[in-house]
Amino acid sequence: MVPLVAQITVSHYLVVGAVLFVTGAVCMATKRNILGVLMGVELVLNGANVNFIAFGSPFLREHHLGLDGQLIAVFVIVLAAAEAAVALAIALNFYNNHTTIDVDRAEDLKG
Amino acid sequence: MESLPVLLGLAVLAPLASFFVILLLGPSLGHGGKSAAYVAIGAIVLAGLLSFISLGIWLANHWPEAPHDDHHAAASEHAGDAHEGESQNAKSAHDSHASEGVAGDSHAASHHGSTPPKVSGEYYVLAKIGDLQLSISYYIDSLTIAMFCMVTLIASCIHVYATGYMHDELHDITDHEAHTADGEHVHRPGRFHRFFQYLSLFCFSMLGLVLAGNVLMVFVFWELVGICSYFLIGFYIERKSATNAANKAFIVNRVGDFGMIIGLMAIWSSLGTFAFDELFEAVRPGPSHVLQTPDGMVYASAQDRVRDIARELGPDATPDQLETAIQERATTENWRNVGPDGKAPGYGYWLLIVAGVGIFCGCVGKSAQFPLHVWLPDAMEGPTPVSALVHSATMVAAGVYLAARFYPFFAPEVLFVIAIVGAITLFMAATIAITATDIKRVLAYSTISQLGYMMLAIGMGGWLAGVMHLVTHAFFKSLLFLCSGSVIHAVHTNEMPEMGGLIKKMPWTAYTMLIGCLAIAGAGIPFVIGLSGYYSKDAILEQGHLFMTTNPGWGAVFFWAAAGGAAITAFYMFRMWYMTFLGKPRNHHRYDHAHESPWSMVAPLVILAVFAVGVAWPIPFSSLRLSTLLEQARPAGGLNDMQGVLVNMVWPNEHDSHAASHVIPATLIAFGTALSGILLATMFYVWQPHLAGEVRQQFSPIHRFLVNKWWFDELYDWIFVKPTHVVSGVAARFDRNWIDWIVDGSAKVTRRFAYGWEWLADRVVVDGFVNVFAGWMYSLGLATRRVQRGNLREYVLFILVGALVLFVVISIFRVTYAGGS
Amino acid sequence: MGQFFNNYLIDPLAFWADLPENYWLGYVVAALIQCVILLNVVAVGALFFIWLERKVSGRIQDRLGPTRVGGRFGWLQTLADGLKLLTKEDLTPENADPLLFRAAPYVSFAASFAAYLALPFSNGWVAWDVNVAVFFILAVMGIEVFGVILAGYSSGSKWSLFGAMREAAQVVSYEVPLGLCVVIPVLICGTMNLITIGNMQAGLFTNWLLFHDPFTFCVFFVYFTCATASVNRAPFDLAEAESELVAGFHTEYSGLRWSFFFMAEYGSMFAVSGLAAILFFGGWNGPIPIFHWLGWANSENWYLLQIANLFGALNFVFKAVLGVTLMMWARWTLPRLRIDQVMTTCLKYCVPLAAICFIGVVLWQLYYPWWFINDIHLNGWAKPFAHRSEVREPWVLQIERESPPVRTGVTNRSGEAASSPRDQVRLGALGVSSRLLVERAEGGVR
Amino acid sequence: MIPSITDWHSFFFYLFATVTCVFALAVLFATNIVRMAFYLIISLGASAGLFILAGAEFLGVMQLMIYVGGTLVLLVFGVMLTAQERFISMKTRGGEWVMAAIVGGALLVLLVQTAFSIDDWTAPRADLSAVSAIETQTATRLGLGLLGIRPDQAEEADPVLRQGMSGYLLLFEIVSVHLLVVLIGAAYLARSKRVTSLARAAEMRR
Repeated sequence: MVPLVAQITVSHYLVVGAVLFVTGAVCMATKRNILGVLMGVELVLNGANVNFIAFGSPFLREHHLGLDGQLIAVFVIVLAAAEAAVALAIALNFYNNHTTIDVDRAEDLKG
Repeated sequence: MESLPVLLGLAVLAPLASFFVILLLGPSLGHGGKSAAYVAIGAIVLAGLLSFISLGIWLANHWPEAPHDDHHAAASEHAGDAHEGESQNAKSAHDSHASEGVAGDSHAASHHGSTPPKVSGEYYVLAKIGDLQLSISYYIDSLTIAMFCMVTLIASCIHVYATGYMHDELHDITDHEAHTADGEHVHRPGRFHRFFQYLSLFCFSMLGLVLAGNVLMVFVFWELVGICSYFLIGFYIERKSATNAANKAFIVNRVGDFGMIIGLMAIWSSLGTFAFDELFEAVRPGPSHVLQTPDGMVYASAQDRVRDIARELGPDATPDQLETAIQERATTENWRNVGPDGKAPGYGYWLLIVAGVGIFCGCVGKSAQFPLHVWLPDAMEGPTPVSALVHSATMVAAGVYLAARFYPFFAPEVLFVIAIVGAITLFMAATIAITATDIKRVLAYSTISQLGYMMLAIGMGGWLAGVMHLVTHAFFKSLLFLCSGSVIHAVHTNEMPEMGGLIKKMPWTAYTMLIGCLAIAGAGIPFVIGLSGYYSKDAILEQGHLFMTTNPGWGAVFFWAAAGGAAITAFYMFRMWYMTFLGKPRNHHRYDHAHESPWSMVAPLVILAVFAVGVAWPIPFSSLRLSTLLEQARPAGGLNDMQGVLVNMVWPNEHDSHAASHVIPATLIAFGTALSGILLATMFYVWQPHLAGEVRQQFSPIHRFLVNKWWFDELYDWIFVKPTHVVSGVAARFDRNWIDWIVDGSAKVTRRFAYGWEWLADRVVVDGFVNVFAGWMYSLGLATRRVQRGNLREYVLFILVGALVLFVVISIFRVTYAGGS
Repeated sequence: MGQFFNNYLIDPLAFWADLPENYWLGYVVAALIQCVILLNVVAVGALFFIWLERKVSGRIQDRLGPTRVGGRFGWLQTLADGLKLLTKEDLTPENADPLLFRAAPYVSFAASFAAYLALPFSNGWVAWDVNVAVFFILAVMGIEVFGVILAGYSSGSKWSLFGAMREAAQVVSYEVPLGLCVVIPVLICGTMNLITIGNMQAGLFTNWLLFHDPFTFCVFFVYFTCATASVNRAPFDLAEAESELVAGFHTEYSGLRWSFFFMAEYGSMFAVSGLAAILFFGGWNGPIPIFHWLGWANSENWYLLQIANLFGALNFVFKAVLGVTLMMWARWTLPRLRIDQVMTTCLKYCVPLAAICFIGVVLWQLYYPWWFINDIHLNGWAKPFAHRSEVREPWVLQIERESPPVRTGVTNRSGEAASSPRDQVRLGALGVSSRLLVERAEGGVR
Repeated sequence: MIPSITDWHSFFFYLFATVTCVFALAVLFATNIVRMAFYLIISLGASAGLFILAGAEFLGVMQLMIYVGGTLVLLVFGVMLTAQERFISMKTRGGEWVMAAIVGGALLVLLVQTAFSIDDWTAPRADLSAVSAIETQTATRLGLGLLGIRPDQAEEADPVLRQGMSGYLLLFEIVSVHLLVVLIGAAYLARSKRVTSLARAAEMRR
């Protein structure tokens, strides 16, 4: 099997990132459960992180981003955690007020 | 020595800290704010400790040395051992700083031209504006240290005393002397903590003033002292008389300060500095320290001449050339000492006089000298501890202190003015005091009179005599005030005619007050020993005698004013004491209620009495005494004979006054005048009590003149107040009739215009535009609201599609325009 | 012989490198060997601890505990129990989510087991020498609770759900002070590499971080409390409180799956105790550095080195077992807390204490009292090695090489003054890792 | 089978990448919310492995710690707190699936095409042996970067840049404050509104 012999490159990571991103995005677009949407968000962020890490990795490129890539990923993770907390709080509130977690029912403000 | 600025700086800050603590915590300190007193006492006692530590450090470095035998030996022989204190200090200045002084150049200095040992420097530079440097600086010499010790000691006593005197303020108070609009007595909460808050601030201001190293800083603390006295005099703010007195004190002081500001402007505009060091060096440059007009003042006055020189040199001259030319001309034409036309005075001399008189104007206001003395008697409206503090040791002392501090800057003409003002003040105040019946007013006029003595001494060149009298007077005058406070506390009135016979009820107060009276009268055994006043007053009279020998005309006036004043002083002081403590009780109701004051008030009396007796005593077997300590601070060149330019007089060397030919007559005259004054008082008020009334009737015009305080208040009312009322009435009418009409009219026009403009600009243009725009936005919103369906997942899809479209668009752009691959 | 072991058994990479066509097999074999060893440590360890717990509880309750099975001391009792569990019926409740129900014990066990991946047993005896080992151990042990939640949820029983909720709340809460406590030794050492941390404490027992300063001494007890809580041991075993919650999250489990949870628990106990031993008690360094004095601990000779390491491992295991025993002791001594008390202990006591200690240690590091005894024997007579030097992380060396101004900040220990305010700032940050402990055996086994 | 000269980095990459992608897809297609969470944790854990492979050990462990240990526990909490049978799985209409699949597929194609479009990205690093040990030890350097010190830029040629060594201190502070605000905000948002409901009940009784 050739792939196992070939060295891994940035592109490989980018593909994984792309898959995660698209999966997350589709997840957000299709799940009616608000928590499912949230999981889609996590996937999307993770896909972005994979890219950052790949660009910052010294093993993959000579002119890599170095610590900057990892630092940005750190902030992404931290913000994702924060976002999850707030989103969960919103979800709970939504549930308290509407007794549902179906995002399709969250249309009180529609135009 | 390096620790002195720190120690004294802390001593200054301690009362300030106390002020802030009481300001912030105030009534919550103990019951009714009682602990505020402890805070304030702690602060001032701490300051006192620091001051005495500083004194110790100073003495360790600059022990006042015993004088050598020189040409004054004869005087010493004549005066004998009994007069040791006075004769020895005369010589101590010669080598008072043989030890290493911070001033540095003491070795090369001549006999009369050495600079006093001092520590000066800057704590912090506040700002630098051009050449002007505003800084918090210090100037410490033995005068500073002596003032610190004196102020903190007296203030500590007064603080302790005040805890007893003011204890009524711990509770709610009904003020029987103040009335509300409906005629009720004013009922108010106690202000115990407030009182101590002000006291602390006051002590801070006074100590800061003494420590200050430049005139501007002195001025700032000067004003702080003024505002504190305003607060304290007006402490019973509900009483009309108290507020009036406070206002009066404040406003009259402003008059003096106006002069002082003129002096400051003259100094800064010509010399560009406020620091004592630099000013003194400019006026009396070493090593001879002879007074001369400083360069800055010469150039400032000779502006026309300078301009002429510039014109002669032409426009191409460089500044250096101009400078050289000016200096050359100034030397050859002798600008400084003789005017260009050969007549005195030279350029800048008038400026020097203006600066000196200006500064002295401040002293006049603060020390209640002749034209501006009117505030001080009224200031007795404050609580008695305040009177004691404000009007003996601190505020009024500030003026004398400044005059003494600024002594090297004063031209002979200024000294002449000072002497005249002092002489008038001392005589006038003494005469008024004879007829006053309010016990505190007697003391107030006595204070004015004694301040006049100090000013007179300084004006006659008796620097040491004046300063020494400042210190001794502070002790016995605060003692007297506190005694009078004790009496007032006991009988609840200020009027002496309602007292009498109190010696049985309050012996401590009576005997301590007797000590105070003796001290102020200058009692003592001639040539042997005496109370503190004996030393200082005799020194003044000696200087007066010396001055009289050198300048027979004016000198005689000054000397006999002083001598007469001494007699009157003794008279009215004993009159007061007799009326208060001897004889039969004139008001039995008050007499029955009288009682000795609590220990917290008596103890300070005893302490102060001890000091009033012995503060000027020589310490046995050592060269240390008040006079030798102060002698160390004698300004450089302060012993030079000075010849007036505008007045044809000579200011003699103070040391010459210790010659036997001056000491013996002066001492005898002082003794005689004091004795005669006391005997006269005893005769009028003890042996032949009816005589007083008869004399009063016989000399009723003079009596009326004196009772009405020489009609000064009425005079000022006529000269200043009435015309002001007339002018302001006219101005008010003009205001109402003309200016108001213009203003109202233009307002009306503007209003009309605004209505019209509002309709045109606002309603039509602006509103129209906004409404149209809002309409557009509204329809746009209506058009686009369909998209907002509230479906989260659709939004996500939109985003994705948008991202895709962006990619596609950018790709097309790249391929088409950028030629990308 | 030693050469053989060195080259062909212990470092299999080299062995297989001689046989190019089998290169990949070398990894597999090496990985398998290490896995088996570790697995046995965990599994046998669990057996031993369960036996130990019985004996300890018996002694504390004035009983004998198991005595019969396997001869003396009943040392085969746990094995017998395990066999019994194996023969039990494997039940799955009707309401359960079958997939998650089966997966949950494995998630728990795998998380607990994964912690051993980075837990060194002696100088260099570690499966994966990662430079964030402390963090890694905390992270994967945090995943353990996920298995518990899955178990609770998937059982389809409200008892299980409640138990899992409680455990999750508790563990997540206690991770905060636990992390803070762990950060403190990391802060002192300037690294998260456990081997470095362990080596930095070589020397007399006074070099142990427990005695580094008063704050680390205090924080150890906070750590131990939080560790006990985070592995659900009494008095914090709310999640499986039989009397109140039936049996908590594993109510519906039986047989081998149930025993997996227990293996995970005992594995975690050993792991946190081992972590405590490394972070605070010098890890594999004994109280008296005999092997350093002998020169074996950093010998070039492979035999001597491994003998020293073996004794180091014994040291480590002894300390860890001591910690586990301490937990047992606490379990049978203290009453169980209510859930609110558990939370109060965490949020109102452990977190502030740990935070205060954290700040204290930071200040201690910045304003280090040079006269303190600790410094004396770092530098002075008690320094036991001939060739110890200040070993720093490579990036520090790089800075020293590249940028002279920073160097003054870094080598401030030798007394050079920092040259500029900015360097002072750096000194503050770098000092944390450089002036400290520092003493790491040169070369080590890396 | 497995070739003899296998690059083990590649092997583990493919292992982790497969796990990541497969379980991400599993998240997408699962209907049960708790199972979705379970799959998500595996996907994220595997991507943590990817991070570690790429030399970002700290990031990988942080991913485990925060995402897996923290965020997902939160998520599961949310699930449980709102868990009722009817919400566990909610069906999506087929049309939406098709729509999403089309857009997602297009995006995927675009992204993958982009990933392979840059030469620098597709070429492996030739001098792997030049990677120093320093570059792989990231934890402390990351910490210093957050403190505003960048040891990795010590060799920067431009002295101005080197002096600046612009770290992420400000960002770090901002994020810290952000987290604090988020914690407070989340607690506020999620608090139970007992008072309000009681008041409402009282109102209704009246």
